[in-house]
Amino acid sequence: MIQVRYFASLRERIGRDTDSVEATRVRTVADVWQVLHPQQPMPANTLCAVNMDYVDPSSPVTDGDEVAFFPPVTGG
Amino acid sequence: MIQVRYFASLRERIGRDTDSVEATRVRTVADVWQVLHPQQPMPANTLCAVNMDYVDPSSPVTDGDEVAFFPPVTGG
Amino acid sequence: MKIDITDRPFDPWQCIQTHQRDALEPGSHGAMTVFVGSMRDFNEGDEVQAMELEHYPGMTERFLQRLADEAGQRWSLLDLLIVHRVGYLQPGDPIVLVAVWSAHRLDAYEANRFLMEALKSRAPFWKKEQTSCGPRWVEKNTPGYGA
Amino acid sequence: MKIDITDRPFDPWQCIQTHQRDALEPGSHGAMTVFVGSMRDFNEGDEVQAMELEHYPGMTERFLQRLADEAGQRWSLLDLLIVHRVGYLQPGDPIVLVAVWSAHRLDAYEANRFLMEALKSRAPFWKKEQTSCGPRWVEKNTPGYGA
Repeated sequence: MIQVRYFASLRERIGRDTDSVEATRVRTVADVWQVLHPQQPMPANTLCAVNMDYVDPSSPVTDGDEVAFFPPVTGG
Repeated sequence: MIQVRYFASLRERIGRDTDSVEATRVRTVADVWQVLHPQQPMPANTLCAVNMDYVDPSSPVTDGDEVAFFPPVTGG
Repeated sequence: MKIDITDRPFDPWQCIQTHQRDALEPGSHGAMTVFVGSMRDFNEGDEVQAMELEHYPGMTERFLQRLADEAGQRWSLLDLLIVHRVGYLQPGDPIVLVAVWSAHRLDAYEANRFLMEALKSRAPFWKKEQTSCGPRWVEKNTPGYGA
Repeated sequence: MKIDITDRPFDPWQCIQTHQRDALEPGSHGAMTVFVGSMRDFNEGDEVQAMELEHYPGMTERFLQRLADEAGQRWSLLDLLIVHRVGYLQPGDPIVLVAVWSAHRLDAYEANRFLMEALKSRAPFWKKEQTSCGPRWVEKNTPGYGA
């Protein structure tokens, strides 16, 4: 299973903070989004992380990974 | 009269912290040094001020001015 | 080196003094730089009454730790301290503290600026403002350098 | 804006807190930068036991005031504080404090760096070190940027 997390405005837009996907259904981070949100393209400025490292949407995912989607950061 | 001040290592080298020169004897800052230290050229890195503003040695001086000579600064 | 993410208000000057007392020898550091970012009571022309600061627990710490390591490799540093607030903030509250100790000022300035720029552009924190016109997410940090 | 030349030891964090409390509204400033230069117990490979800091009373204040004015013209600043020690110092003693308050970090960083570079290269202060090999005048400050 792949655990999925959403943060900030993206979390609010989606209406929940976590999801999960069967690892066999997805190959990349972009697939994870696509499977979970088939009607909703990933917003243009969305940032992606796998296991808490920034990655491109084309990066591979494997069973047990934590994938995160979030908007541009605004800390500091 | 022109009041002259020395600071730091230059003050120690000269052995006093003030001098004075008759205004009629000098036209520029360089003249002030020359009149007071005829045997001793101004050290190459000496900084000069007239009335507490940095100036070139070629700058004019007039009666009542305070002229200062000092080495490179090392504050902060 | 210390990195602290806290949901309680913090006093940057107290944090610096405590860290300096515990971690640094007096006489060892010639130069230190500090950046403190605080919550303003206005933004984009609107009054801001309160703020919520969200982060990604785990990733945020990991990201800041890497930044600190990178700064330590790029510049000659004696120590550094990063404190970042999360949770509910009031105007005037400190949000972020970056303190850098070095032998020389160039390293202290450059590393501090690097840490803040990287933190603001990439560390996973998000601000939600409570304004007189309702709540809103801050969409984008102002670019610092080279923009 | 405050410029202070003092022959007494000062606590930079106390100076900042006092100035901030007296001169700045909480919530007004989003960014502040601080530089603190302290006396190290070594220099050029030698142990330094004490230091004497000479200045040119009158010209030093005038020079720092002009620097502060220039910084205020070049950057968007809310306030600034410069404290510089003179007289007899012990290792670990703060020598100089430059604190800059602004709405935005770029102004706070740039103005602070400008003030420190100009202070170090042109403000009439001179250091004389008491080392294990006797007293010596520091001949030249290390260049900061562009050197």
